[in-house]
Amino acid sequence: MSTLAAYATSTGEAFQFWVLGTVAVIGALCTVFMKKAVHSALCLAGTMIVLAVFYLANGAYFLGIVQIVVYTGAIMMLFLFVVMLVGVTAADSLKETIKGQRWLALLCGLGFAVLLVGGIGNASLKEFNGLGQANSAGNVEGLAALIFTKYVFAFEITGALLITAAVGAMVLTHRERTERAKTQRELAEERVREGKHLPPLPAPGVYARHNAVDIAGLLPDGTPSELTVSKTLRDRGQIRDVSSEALSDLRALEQRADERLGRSGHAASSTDDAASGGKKEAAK
Amino acid sequence: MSPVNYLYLAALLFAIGATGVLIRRNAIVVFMCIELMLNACNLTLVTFSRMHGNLDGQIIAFFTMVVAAAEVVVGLAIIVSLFRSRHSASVDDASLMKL
Amino acid sequence: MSFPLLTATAAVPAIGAIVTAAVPAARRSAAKWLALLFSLATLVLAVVVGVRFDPGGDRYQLTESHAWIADFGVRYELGVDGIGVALIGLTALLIPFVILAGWHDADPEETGSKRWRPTQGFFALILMVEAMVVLSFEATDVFLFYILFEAMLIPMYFLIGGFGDRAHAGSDEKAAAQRSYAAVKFLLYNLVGGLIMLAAVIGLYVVAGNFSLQEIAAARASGELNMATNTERLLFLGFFFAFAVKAPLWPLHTWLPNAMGEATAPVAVLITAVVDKVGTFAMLRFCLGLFPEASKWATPAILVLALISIVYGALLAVGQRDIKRLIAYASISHFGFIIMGIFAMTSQGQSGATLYMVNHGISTAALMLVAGFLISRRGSRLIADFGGVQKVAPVLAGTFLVGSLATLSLPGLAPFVSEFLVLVGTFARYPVIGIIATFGIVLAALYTLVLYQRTMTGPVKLEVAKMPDLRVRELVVVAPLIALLIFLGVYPKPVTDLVNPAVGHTLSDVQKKDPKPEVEAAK
Amino acid sequence: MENLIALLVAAPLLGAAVLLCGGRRLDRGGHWIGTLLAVVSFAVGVLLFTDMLGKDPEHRAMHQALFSWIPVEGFQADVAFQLDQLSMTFVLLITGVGSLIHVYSIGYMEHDERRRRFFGYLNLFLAAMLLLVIADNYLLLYVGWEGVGLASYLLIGFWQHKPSAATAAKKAFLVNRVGDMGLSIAIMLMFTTFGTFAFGPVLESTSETSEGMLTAIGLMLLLAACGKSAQVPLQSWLGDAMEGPTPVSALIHAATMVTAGVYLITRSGAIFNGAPDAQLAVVIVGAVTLLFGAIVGCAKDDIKKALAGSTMSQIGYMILAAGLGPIGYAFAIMHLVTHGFFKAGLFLGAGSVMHGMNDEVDMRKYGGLRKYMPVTFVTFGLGYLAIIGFPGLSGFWSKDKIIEAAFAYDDGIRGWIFGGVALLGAGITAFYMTRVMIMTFFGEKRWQPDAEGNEPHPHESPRSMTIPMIVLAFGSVFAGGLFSLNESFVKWLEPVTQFEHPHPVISVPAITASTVVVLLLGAALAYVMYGRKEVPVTAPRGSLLTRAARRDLLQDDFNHVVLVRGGEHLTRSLVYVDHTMVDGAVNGTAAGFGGLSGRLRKVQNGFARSYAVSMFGGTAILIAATLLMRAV
Repeated sequence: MSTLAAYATSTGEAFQFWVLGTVAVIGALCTVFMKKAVHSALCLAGTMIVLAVFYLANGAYFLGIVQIVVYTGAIMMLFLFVVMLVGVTAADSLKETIKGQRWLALLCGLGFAVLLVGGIGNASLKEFNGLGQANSAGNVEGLAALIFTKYVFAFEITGALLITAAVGAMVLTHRERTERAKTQRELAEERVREGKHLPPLPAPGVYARHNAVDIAGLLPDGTPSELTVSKTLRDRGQIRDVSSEALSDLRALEQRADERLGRSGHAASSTDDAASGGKKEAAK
Repeated sequence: MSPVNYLYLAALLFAIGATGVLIRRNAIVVFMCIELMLNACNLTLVTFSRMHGNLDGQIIAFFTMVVAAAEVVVGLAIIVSLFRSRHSASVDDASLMKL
Repeated sequence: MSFPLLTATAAVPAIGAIVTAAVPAARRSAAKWLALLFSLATLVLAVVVGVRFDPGGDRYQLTESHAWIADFGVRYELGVDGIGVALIGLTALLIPFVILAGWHDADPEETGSKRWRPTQGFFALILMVEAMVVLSFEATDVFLFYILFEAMLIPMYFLIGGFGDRAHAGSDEKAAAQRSYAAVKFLLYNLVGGLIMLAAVIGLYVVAGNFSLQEIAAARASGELNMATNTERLLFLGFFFAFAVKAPLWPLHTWLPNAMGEATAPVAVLITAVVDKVGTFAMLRFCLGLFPEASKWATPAILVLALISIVYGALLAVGQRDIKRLIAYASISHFGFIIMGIFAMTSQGQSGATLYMVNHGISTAALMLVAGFLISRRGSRLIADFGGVQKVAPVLAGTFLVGSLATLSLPGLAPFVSEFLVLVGTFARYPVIGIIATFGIVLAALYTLVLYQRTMTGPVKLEVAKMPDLRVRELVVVAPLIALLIFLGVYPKPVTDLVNPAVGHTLSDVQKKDPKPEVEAAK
Repeated sequence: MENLIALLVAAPLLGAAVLLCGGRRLDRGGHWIGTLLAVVSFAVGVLLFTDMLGKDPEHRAMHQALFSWIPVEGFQADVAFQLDQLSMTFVLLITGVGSLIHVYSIGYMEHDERRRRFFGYLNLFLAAMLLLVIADNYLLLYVGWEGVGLASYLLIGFWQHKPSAATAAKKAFLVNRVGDMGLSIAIMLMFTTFGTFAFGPVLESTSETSEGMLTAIGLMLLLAACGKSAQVPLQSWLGDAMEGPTPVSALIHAATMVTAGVYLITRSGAIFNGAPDAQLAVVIVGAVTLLFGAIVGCAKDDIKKALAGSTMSQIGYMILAAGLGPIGYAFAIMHLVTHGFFKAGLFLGAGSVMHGMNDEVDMRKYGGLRKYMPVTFVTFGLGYLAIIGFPGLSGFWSKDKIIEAAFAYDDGIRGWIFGGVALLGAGITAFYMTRVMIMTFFGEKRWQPDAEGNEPHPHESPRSMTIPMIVLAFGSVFAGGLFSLNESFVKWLEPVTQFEHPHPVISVPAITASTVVVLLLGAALAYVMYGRKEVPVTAPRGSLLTRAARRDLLQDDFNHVVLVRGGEHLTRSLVYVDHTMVDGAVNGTAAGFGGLSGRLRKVQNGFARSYAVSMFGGTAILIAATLLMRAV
């Protein structure tokens, strides 16, 4: 392993760099440009893993592992959880709302990249000495030695920081119920006062085939009713509208039934009352 | 190949992350981009530590990770509570800085 | 380490300001008495300074010097020459009268002001101004002076904007708007001037390496420090601009009429009789002291501007409809005389100019304060609203007349001496300018007498008929001022003896000699 | 003895201070204080006079230095007095006539509730006038010069409730200010030339400087004299000054103050002697004014204005004489003194007439008063004879000498011109004075009820008024003769003003004879015009000249159009300029900045991301900058 940390980089490493480097860049770009937050998260995870490999290649074995375990394993998963909680919002569209923002941003990014690269370029970093004897006693031991001697205070402080962060997260997310929960009576009175929905909200789903929560129930005229879907889904705009396909399925069903029974004359009429019957059910 | 390339890569990633921060409106994605930038920094640190042949760089990178973790926890908590209050995770919706 | 007399002179009013401001709201009237007390104490100290000062002695006396900002060589350095003593005396003398005259100007029950602790604030601010002005007359460190020069604006801003004249045309809102306009205008003009000066101050530091007036002047005299011509000129202009705004010199004068018109009479006196003097004083001490060559270079232009101020100010005074604005323009004309005297670079001119600062302070105070009493009685500042006051309030009219006569510099009253000295001093070197400036005395007669005629004489106007004559408090304010005007007009020797040596020093700074009379020259 | 000089000024000054600051409690006795102090001053004057007579003519000048007034490097102005024969003459005239007029005023101002202040002003005037004549340097003289201007301002405008009076007062002060400007410029010139302005050094070293400089100084002094002595072109204020109470007109605008110009020129004789051109200017001014005043005097129906015109013209005589140099100075002063007597007398007489006629001033509404106020008639008549130069009376002696001197200006055409003018003036004087006399005291009554409609009941004035008139009448009869006894007056003044005998272009007796003839002609003409036929109560339209003369020969109209209107337009436009241009420029810049900031505000759209962009861009620029610095 220590060869990897030698001051000359092997062709293998070079090869690895070029391949994985491209992957990393692509991952980063996808992170930025993927439409859905989930995809961005996944791409980012990929990039991070690549970086982990690079850490290893640079002789930072401990960090490499930590990177995989903590970052990719924990933090990214945390991201995913939040994505799940918050969901895919309207904000996900890449359509720019602020005039000229995107172009400015791209310009700045590009310029920044050029500058950094240029800066590194004309910094004289030609000769370098590997981690050979630094890692001689093993990378982890080396780090430990440093952390618990030279950087011990910083280390302690980071501990404090983590605790604070944890507490902070709790404080922020935990919601105290400030007012007493409303009794059923009060709710009912409120509803009457508002005069919107005296009866309970209608259930979602059309027929037995579609009773998924995200499918709006159909009104007698076949249009979907938002009311039948839970508020969260509505906010996320995740309502699936199946009214048309449901009706077409029904018609197809009727047709096949007629064919089998060989009656053709009053097929239309029967479809009608079938449809009407369907509507009746929907009305219930 | 010289390890300097790692630095170039890091720079590139950093720039991409920054651009993302500026472009995306979804707070979570913005956050991810910030993580990306942090990681880019870590990569440079690690590379430098290799170049100078001591471990301080790695230590710093390590601390960065810790801090990043803490920051993510708090940040995400903020996002969640934000979403609770205004049913959106768009950074533009919080445009209260206007006079 | 002897007793720091100069610091004390400035510290007493400063402490007074704090104490006055701290007076509890319940015992508001105590604030007035406290303020008066402290201002009188300052007067006593000023007199002590005048006594301890030896005109024949060194140039700067009673000096104090302590390190302040060591890194930049900024020192807390005080010292007075004769000119400084005279002006400190003037300031310390006028403030008690200002306070007395403004006795009721900040009473909420009279002004109906909803401001927080108006009375305490008013008098505290006045004392604060006094402290700063006095200290700026004492400062011999350019940086210290600059700080004071700028800090002065803060209390003045609040005095102008916060305690306006109740006698105004139009609605309260309109008046408030005009007042804040005037205050902001005052602030902006002086700030711009101050900032340009700041640039020059920094430049001076870069060139000279320290801020001490004496050291720099000495270095220049001994030739250790010689500035490039253009550098010196630029620095000079930087300083002069600030002082010209403060003084004010045409065409930087337009803030003065607004400020004096909108402020209460005592504050107007504070502006023109006390604060503006810092500008002319600084021209004499800093412009000439630090940049003699540049001063000589700029003299012709400045004299022309001063001349314009004299004539222009007088003509505009004739055209005014508002008593206080009229007095303001008259002051502009007088400041023209002062600046002309300073830059005539003759001992008569400069002694005259210094004397003029003192006399103008007293005469304007007298006229403006009486005008203030008049205005507060009628509730209007428009000349057209008065008429025949002389018949109902003879004493008021009489004092007003004396003030007017002083303003037109009638012989026997103080301003004549100074004005004539300035004219002679200017004439001796620049005859044409001197002669044109002499027209100013005719115009002065015109605007003052027209003012007196329109307000005091003629048939008694209905609104004026019930006007009461001067009250005791008001007499106590006016009588001493008039007495002083007459005394200094008949026997100005005390002041001239104080001033002459200092003027001699200034002239030696610029290496100018008085022109010899023809006959002696012939001999 | 010399230390008494200050007392001359101090006494009336004290009176003024006491009376003006004394307040109401002095209202009852105030006028006595004022009169007393005037008399004290007169007594001191007499004392000094006797003392002076005791010394030999060359060493009569007394000197008293009080204190150093304005001590400045290279500039010495002292408060010091010099009392020589010239000053002495004035002191006696001023205090003497002054005292008389104080007495007169006690009666005249009896019914005025502000009498105390009136006497205060009178005392102030005496003090200033005395200061003027006993000052030993020009600057101190200037103080007195403006002091009398102030006093005259206060007294002309004494009845301030009358707008006309207030305006007249202001006008008088302003016109005088123009003259004062001349004086102050003259003083500056002296300072730059001689390094001092004390009489002694200046007048002794005139020989050392160029004639051009002397001419300049002389002309400036002449300007001053014109202002104070109401000479063309600055004469316009004197007519309006008659708005003041009559005693004021008598004392200030006839006997003393208006003659200050003559004093100034005589005092500065040495300067004028060295500057013939200046002298010529003086003579011309005098000649022009003496005709001007005389013509104006002929046209006025207001008795006081008519007298004012004659004053103007008589002072014209004096100025003319003073311009003639050593041959004229003495006569100028002599005429000044005699004129002081009879003109004061005439004015007091006029005042007495008005007193009896409900303050009516229009002579066309008098007539036949001689029966009703005999004392006034007699004294006025004597004054009349004196002023027209009736042989034997004061005016004759002084005026005749001036005419001689005028003929002696040079033995060429100028002598003829100036002499002729002086002679003609004498004739016109006779004409208008006779006119006044006839219209007032002879003919039949043309009395009219005044504004309140109460008929006038002419009556002789109280004793306090008549006695001064009688005294002055004596003066106007005998003073001239007294002075001319073996040229005592000329000899008296000679040490100060020098004296040369004039050598007129024609023989002296011829001049005297022609003078008498001319004045008889003038008187006769007046008798024909006003004594023989009815005097209309409302003035006839009259000839063009008459109408012009009624309006002071259009001088006021000229002033009004050119100076007043022009000045108003100038100030208005300047006010506009100040508001729009000077102020506008500043406010304009302010507005500009306001607009700019308005634009910049749009950048702050409140979106965190766009702020982030600017931050990021800024960082990029910083990096670029650093890299560039490294590269360079």
